[in-house]
Amino acid sequence: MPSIRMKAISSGDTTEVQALVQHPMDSGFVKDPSGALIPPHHIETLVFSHNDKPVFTAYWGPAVSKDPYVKFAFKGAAKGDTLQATWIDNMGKTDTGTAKIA
Amino acid sequence: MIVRRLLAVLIAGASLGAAPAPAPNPETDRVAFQSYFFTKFPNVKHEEFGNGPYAVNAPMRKQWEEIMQFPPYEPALDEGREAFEAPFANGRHYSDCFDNGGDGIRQTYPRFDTKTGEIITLDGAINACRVSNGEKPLPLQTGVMASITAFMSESSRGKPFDIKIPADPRALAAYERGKEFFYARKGQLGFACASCHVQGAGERLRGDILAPALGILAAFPIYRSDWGAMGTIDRRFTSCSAQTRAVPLPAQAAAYREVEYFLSYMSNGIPITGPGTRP
Amino acid sequence: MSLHHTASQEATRRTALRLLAGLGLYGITMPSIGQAFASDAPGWPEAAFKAKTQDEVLAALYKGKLEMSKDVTIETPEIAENGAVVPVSVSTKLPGVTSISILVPENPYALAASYKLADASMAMVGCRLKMAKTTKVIAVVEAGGKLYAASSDVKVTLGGCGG
Amino acid sequence: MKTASFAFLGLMLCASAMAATQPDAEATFKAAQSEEALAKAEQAAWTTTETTLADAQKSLTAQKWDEAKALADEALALAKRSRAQATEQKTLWQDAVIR
Repeated sequence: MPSIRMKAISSGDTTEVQALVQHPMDSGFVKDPSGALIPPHHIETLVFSHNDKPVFTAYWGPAVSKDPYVKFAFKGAAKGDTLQATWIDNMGKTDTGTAKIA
Repeated sequence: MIVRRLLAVLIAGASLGAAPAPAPNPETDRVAFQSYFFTKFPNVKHEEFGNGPYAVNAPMRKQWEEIMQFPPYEPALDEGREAFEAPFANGRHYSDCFDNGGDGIRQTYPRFDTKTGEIITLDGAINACRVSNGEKPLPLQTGVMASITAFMSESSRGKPFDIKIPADPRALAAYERGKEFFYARKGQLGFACASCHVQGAGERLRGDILAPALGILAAFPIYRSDWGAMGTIDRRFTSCSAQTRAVPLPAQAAAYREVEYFLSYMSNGIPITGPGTRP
Repeated sequence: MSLHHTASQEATRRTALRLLAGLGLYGITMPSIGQAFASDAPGWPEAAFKAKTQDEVLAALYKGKLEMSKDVTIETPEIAENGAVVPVSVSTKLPGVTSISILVPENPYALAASYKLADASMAMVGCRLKMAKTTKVIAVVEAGGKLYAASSDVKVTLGGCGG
Repeated sequence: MKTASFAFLGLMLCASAMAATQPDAEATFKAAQSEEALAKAEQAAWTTTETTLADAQKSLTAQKWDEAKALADEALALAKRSRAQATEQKTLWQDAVIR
């Protein structure tokens, strides 16, 4: 299962993007059932690009909710174009996803 | 004459002292149950009751609408579809076990099984299907079970609960036991299901708005922010028990299946909204 | 997708890093962002995310003074249904917006999220944040090199940082 | 000399108090355990009884008889109350039904 789900909808010149990433976003302040602190594990950057150009970059800390969601909009894309998103977390893990603009 | 009159008085007195329980009539119960909630929440459209706290609290509804722009259960829906469509080792499918291939049938569960005399929930039917096809049953509270029921519920969205109580004394007895479970106080806190979800419905308990009992199961399975994950009806029942400081029963315990039967019957006519999201 | 670190994911990570570097993101950061640790993602403003107070965050992230502005709109619920998931959205009609940051001063670390906007981006963002307790939420918009802010209050009865 | 004999006296008292309560604590614990088993069989058990029983067990293992006895007493009382609640609710639930 891809970790990034995107909905990119174009209306006129503007494309509205919503993305949902599956990630624990552990804050480092929560204890597991045995009482031990769960170490922080969160996405640090999430970059959206269109035609290989970044259109929106999120820098996130541990206060972003589990399975994070972000919504933004940008200009200059057309229906059928591909939007790409890549995240990297504080443990060095990463994933990339794409979506067709509808 | 005098003796007879005396006897009559005595009998009347006895019946006054200990009023016999009225003969069970689920349909009378359902009408009274629903009109209680319709009166308590006069501004809530009847079909909205499947949206739980969001039906009765405007600020919560606004947050919910924002969350529903990209519901956190979507990954589970995809996982559920994949799991539902994957064949068992023997080549058969889940769809072989259900009416209409399992499409749009969520609102007809739980059912009374005339063969075993037991209440069978959708989750139970899914595991029964697996076992009859030589597969191991799924864990009941979360994970793939929640994903499959999410997928099956989605195909029933908008279809009103349609629970049947067949003319079988065992079905009526199961219904009555479910009703007793719903209204009886339990746990060290002495809370019944009804304490929170009838009398307390719409009110705030700690941070939460208590959902009305009417339609409360229509949204399951749910993604709860509190869990940060999906959960089934069993997961909710066991956590409800623990919250009242009662030792939770095992998932799919007869008592849980029966209270699900009762509650779902009470909600006949309220459309399925699941899968749902809750705080 | 599994979060276990596999060889193929390591390869993806390298590809991603190369991609980010190639896109010119590496090193291009907001003014006065401190040097990120090698283990952190390129461009991630570590000092700002480790800061405890609003002032420390602003000092780590930006230069200049904050000005409260009616042109910045922040939307939050009055009472959070769950502190673990509070929807927050920020938008502005101000021209030349290059970044939007969201601060939750009552959290252990004050900075929750910082968004870098490209020329093509519209000046708006929506996200979901954790809030430990009742707090102000501050949106900082960087536009034309100046800082504009708006704040809003969120009542949290069920904290988002507990177990 | 005086101090030593007082200390000795103290030890004696302590020892006799221990000897008196160990069987007591164990018996009460057993009683609480079986009462709780009945509550569970009736699906009437409380989580608080379970945790109090577990605490009593820990005190028994630690040979803290006074503490174990007190906790076992509490667990027994809780288990009894949970069963009484279940019995009482067998009829009382009817009063809550929406009619």
